[in-house]
Amino acid sequence: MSVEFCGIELAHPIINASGTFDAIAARRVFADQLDEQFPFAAFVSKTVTLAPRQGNPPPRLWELAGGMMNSIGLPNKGLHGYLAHDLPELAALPVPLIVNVMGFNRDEVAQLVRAFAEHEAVAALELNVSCPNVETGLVMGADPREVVRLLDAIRPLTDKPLIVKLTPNASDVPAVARAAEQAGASALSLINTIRGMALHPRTGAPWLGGHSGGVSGPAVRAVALAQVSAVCDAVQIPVIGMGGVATGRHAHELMAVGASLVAVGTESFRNPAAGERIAAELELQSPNTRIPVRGNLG
Amino acid sequence: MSVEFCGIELAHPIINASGTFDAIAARRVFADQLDEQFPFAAFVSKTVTLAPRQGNPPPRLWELAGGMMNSIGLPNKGLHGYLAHDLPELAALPVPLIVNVMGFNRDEVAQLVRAFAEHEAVAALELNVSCPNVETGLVMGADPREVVRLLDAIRPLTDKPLIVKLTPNASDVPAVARAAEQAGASALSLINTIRGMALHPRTGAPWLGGHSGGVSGPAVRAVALAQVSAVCDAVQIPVIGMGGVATGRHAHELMAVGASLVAVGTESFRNPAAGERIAAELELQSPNTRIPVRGNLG
Amino acid sequence: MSATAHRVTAPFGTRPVPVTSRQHHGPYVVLACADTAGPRPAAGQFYMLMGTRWGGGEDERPFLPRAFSVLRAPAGTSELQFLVEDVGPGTNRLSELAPGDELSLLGPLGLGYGGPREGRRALLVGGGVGIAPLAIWQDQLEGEVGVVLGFRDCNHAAGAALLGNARVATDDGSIGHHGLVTELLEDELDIDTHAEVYACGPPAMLEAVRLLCAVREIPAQLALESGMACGFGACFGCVVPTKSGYIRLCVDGPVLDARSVDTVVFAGGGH
Amino acid sequence: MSATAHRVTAPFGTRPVPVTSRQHHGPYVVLACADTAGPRPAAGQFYMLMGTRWGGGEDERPFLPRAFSVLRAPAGTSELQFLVEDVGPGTNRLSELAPGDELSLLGPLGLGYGGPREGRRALLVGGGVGIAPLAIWQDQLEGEVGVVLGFRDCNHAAGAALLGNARVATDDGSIGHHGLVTELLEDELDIDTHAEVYACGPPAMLEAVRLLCAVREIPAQLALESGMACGFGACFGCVVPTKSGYIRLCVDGPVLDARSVDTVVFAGGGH
Ligand SMILES: Cc1cc2nc3c(=O)[nH]c(=O)nc-3n(C[C@H](O)[C@H](O)[C@H](O)COP(=O)(O)OP(=O)(O)OC[C@H]3O[C@@H](n4cnc5c(N)ncnc54)[C@H](O)[C@@H]3O)c2cc1C
Ligand SMILES: Cc1cc2nc3c(=O)[nH]c(=O)nc-3n(C[C@H](O)[C@H](O)[C@H](O)COP(=O)(O)OP(=O)(O)OC[C@H]3O[C@@H](n4cnc5c(N)ncnc54)[C@H](O)[C@@H]3O)c2cc1C
Ligand SMILES: Cc1cc2nc3c(=O)[nH]c(=O)nc-3n(C[C@H](O)[C@H](O)[C@H](O)COP(=O)(O)O)c2cc1C
Ligand SMILES: Cc1cc2nc3c(=O)[nH]c(=O)nc-3n(C[C@H](O)[C@H](O)[C@H](O)COP(=O)(O)O)c2cc1C
Ligand code: FES
Ligand code: FES
Repeated sequence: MSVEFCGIELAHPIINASGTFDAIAARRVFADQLDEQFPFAAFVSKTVTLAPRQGNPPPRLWELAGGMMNSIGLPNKGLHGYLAHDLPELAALPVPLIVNVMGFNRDEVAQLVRAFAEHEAVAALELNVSCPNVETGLVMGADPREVVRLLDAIRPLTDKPLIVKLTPNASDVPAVARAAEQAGASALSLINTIRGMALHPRTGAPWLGGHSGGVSGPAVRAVALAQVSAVCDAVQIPVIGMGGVATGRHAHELMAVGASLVAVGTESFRNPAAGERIAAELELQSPNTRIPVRGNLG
Repeated sequence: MSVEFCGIELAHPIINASGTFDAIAARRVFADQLDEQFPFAAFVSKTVTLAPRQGNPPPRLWELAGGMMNSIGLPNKGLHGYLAHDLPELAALPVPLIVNVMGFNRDEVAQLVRAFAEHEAVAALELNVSCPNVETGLVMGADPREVVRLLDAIRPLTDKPLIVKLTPNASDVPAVARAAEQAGASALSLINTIRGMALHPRTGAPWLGGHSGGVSGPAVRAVALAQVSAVCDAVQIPVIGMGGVATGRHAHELMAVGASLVAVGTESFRNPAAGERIAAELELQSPNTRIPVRGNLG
Repeated sequence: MSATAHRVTAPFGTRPVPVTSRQHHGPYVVLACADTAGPRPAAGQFYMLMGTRWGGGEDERPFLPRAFSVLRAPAGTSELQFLVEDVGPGTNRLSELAPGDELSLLGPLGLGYGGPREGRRALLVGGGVGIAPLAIWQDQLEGEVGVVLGFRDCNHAAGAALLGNARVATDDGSIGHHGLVTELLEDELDIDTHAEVYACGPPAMLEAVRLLCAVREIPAQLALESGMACGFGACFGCVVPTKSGYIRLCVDGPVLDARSVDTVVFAGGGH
Repeated sequence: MSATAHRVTAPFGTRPVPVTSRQHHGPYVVLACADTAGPRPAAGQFYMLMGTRWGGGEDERPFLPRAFSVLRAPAGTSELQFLVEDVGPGTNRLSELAPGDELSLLGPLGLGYGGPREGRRALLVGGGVGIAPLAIWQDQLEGEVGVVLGFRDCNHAAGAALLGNARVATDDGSIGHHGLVTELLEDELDIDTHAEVYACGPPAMLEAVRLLCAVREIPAQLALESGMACGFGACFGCVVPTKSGYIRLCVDGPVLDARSVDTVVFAGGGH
């Protein structure tokens, strides 16, 4: 099942979703077994921002019907901390590294992209555009024009594949996808979490420290499939599908509607080795099921 | 717990969500017990369109983690069939009647509103704007300008309360809500179902006869709470909250973020008397939990 | 449906009932419960069932209740019996229930069978788990009744013991007639044409019964299946195509007059 | 944590293990299973547990696995014991497991207790279900160990039997000392100051222990709780505030040196 994605060789089509697997922490917990049985064909880092962030105050988690909600708030060591501490460790993983970055304005994104452009260990960059542009107030990924402006600024900065990660909280996700394609995105990934909220069972105040959060897991799978399908119909560039994938059949379904790779997020929390199982199950999927017809493996 | 909503007296704040309870069919199944134990404080009809519709081909249902997806396709007898056959029966219900209407362009909506304006049995109208305007291609409820144009055309046609039912599949639901309020909506209701898709487990083809469908039930509850909260913060007019409500606590939470009434949909499928139970549970909710502070009971 | 089709109305709302027994018949489970609050159902009616341990199975399902024909409702008792074949997360959970467990139940629902017209001989035709509504119907019918049942194999044919005097066909010939149940039906109709056919089973079987009866101009009442969310007409999800358009199977069926449909094989119907 | 804090690494991936026994101690359930594939854990480490019948409870939960300190891991066996208090849908499902049922398990996880420094006397302080990690610690510690445990009432105090030589306090005085467990702790410290305190229990109790030890300058290792999704550092959901910022309790705890935190009472922590 080895696949090529934007020129990167991968052993199979299953990767992790950004922010749902910390390979460095996992090495402390599982020691050598992590590298020996690494469950993903590529490793996507948690979102890196320019400045370090401590993230949102707890509680950060809420469990719901068939899934969960988080308001982690993108804690990370910032660009320099990442380059100094994390990159060397992640470069030693047995799989290619995709770095997910986010900026609060175009200039921040440009700085991040420029910094990673020169690092050989970085196979591709994923742009998290699910945040408001602090200058315009618009969520970059919800507005086709914002995405075009962003890519116009950063596409020239690197030859590395640029994956734009779309937000599902938009009226017309395929329109954003088309705009990203036209502005030079190498690939797209979706869905990010869906905006939600929960109240403290006793006090009635917002439960999450971050007030609202993002829903993920099986509860969002049907929504993810609809959006991935619509986006794959709208663009020619490869698409990484994700949202609620827990089995090989789920992965296969995303590929059946056109995804080239599938990312596993929340299911890894139920089992860190889920990616490995899903890849194996995917390989066993009956050929009866419609298989991808798009020649979109970049 | 009796409440007033847009000038209508209601015994409690729990009503049904449009399209999830057919009082006429239920009378055939449960005979007199339905009227004797009617579970809702008002009855909202399934969406009525100008022309009769047979709805989407089966399958129309898909079950998912903590909920379901439907592509019913708004089957109904059309305006004249409804007026002739359904309205007299529904007028005899022990609770006020709210009629939900949808048009494929402004003129259709206007005809529907005009037709119901003169019927005393109709306490209020709910406008389902989750459909594309066939003239502009835009989903009326996803675009603030479309909503304003629609309300400009129909607000003058009736003195009855006009409830605008918002779609959750929009980048900025509070913006649509504000536009509706400014254009004269009497109240808002949300959320309608979230767009989703499922594939046939064996063939891989779209499962639903209507290709894509709408997700409802507990799986959408956190999303509903976030949107209801954001909309209540954005407007002064009353809001009917719905989405995944299965217990009195869930209803209470929607009211805690500002909803005046709460509608129960999918949970009625698990138990037709759910509305009654939820209303009773709501009444027992601990006063510790923050209670609605907005003077928005219309 | 014919004018004789029967609907017993249901108490409003689901009610908890205790499971009183579970018996295995080959791959099928007969689940009995004590429904003291409900009426005796008509043959062909169904109930929506839900266990207290619902959810968390394949794909985090089941979430909605599941439809089951009543298998038997012995007169003078409060017992209801259901026949369950484990085909997915809902039937799986139900198959695990044991005496003492609680079951949530809504019903009786839908329109049941109507009595044989013009003194016709009742001929019951069942396939697989579709034998369920025929058992209660046999209990209620007076006079001699023909029963022909089809199963995949000898193991599944254990279900035939739930009806009296059944002639059995199996796909693999491991017991009874080697072939289709409709071949046994033709046999019976060759003996006595003055019959009314009552059928329940997989779509392909029902379609064969429908065609056969249409050709021979024999009245037939078919109990269909479709995916259901509510069972009481609320969701409009269970429609099947008929000559007069889509009808909701839960309130206008599940028993349909064979002449009301063009086919019973359609997307989303049956197993 | 102190340099002595102990982490045994875990096999990668969850593994199914058979439940071998379930015993009730007042409101608590001791669940034992046979973990033949895993290592012996360090005291204070925890496992993420999930039953095979997960989901479908209150609010259609549980969905995620749940964290449990290991109560006991007898040397030379493959047995792991957990102490479960039924406080919600996850613990409810786990409390129902019986011998023969399957449990899915990940671990051992986190950093356990470090041994007493400078020849100090180990003083174990537990509250409610928080006694769990103290039992395995008592098993492993050499020499005389002080044990003071607090419970709501006599019924809950049944859990005290899981540790040896425990002095018990109850909120309602129905058994043992009528008052707070920290009063017993003060007693013990009055007798012997050269102690190292090992505590686990509700936030308010831990905070009282922390303050008391801070004032008396007694080293204390506190086992905290926080909501966890993964247990292995993947989700960043389980953070607790420390003097050096937020740390992930699942990988940098659950045992923390009392001096590393300003308080253990924070939103989203513990029961
Ligand atoms: C009126 C009536 C009477 C019935 N009587 C009986 C009876 O007496 N005994 C009996 O055993 N059965 C009976 N059935 C059928 C029974 O209701 C179904 O077998 C049951 O609903 C299956 O549920 P499940 O969760 O076990 O399987 P499911 O997984 O729900 O599978 C059933 C079928 O549904 C489809 N499916 C798969 N996944 C999904 C999904 N996510 N959402 C929706 N559909 C999906 C597939 O086609 C699958 O084959 C009856 C049905 C009706 C309508
Ligand atoms: C390291 C560690 C060790 C532990 N050791 C033990 C042990 O040995 N024995 C033991 O019994 N317990 C132990 N716990 C606690 C145990 O993990 C929890 O009691 C359990 O997770 C509760 O799950 P539940 O589904 O039963 O209850 P939940 O309903 O999850 O309730 C637990 C608390 O979570 C909050 N909550 C309510 N609803 C939600 C929701 N939807 N999403 C998120 N939070 C919600 C509330 O504050 C509630 O009080 C330990 C916890 C940790 C972190
Ligand atoms: C706890 C958690 C943290 C996440 N952090 C990030 C992140 O840092 N950057 C990002 O782009 N997406 C993040 N995501 C979103 C996931 O990458 C993924 O898009 C989403 O969870 C849907 O996939 P799933 O349903 O398989 O989890 C996070 C998701 C979760 C659950
Ligand atoms: C089967 C089904 C049919 C529906 N039909 C309609 C409809 O005709 N008109 C409408 O405005 N909303 C319709 N809805 C949406 C519901 O009114 C409600 O907005 C949504 O289901 C969320 O609430 P719930 O999670 O409680 O079901 C339908 C929902 C379902 C599940
Ligand atoms: S099952 Fe809901 S209308 Fe028939
Ligand atoms: S529980 Fe996920 S990082 Fe700690």
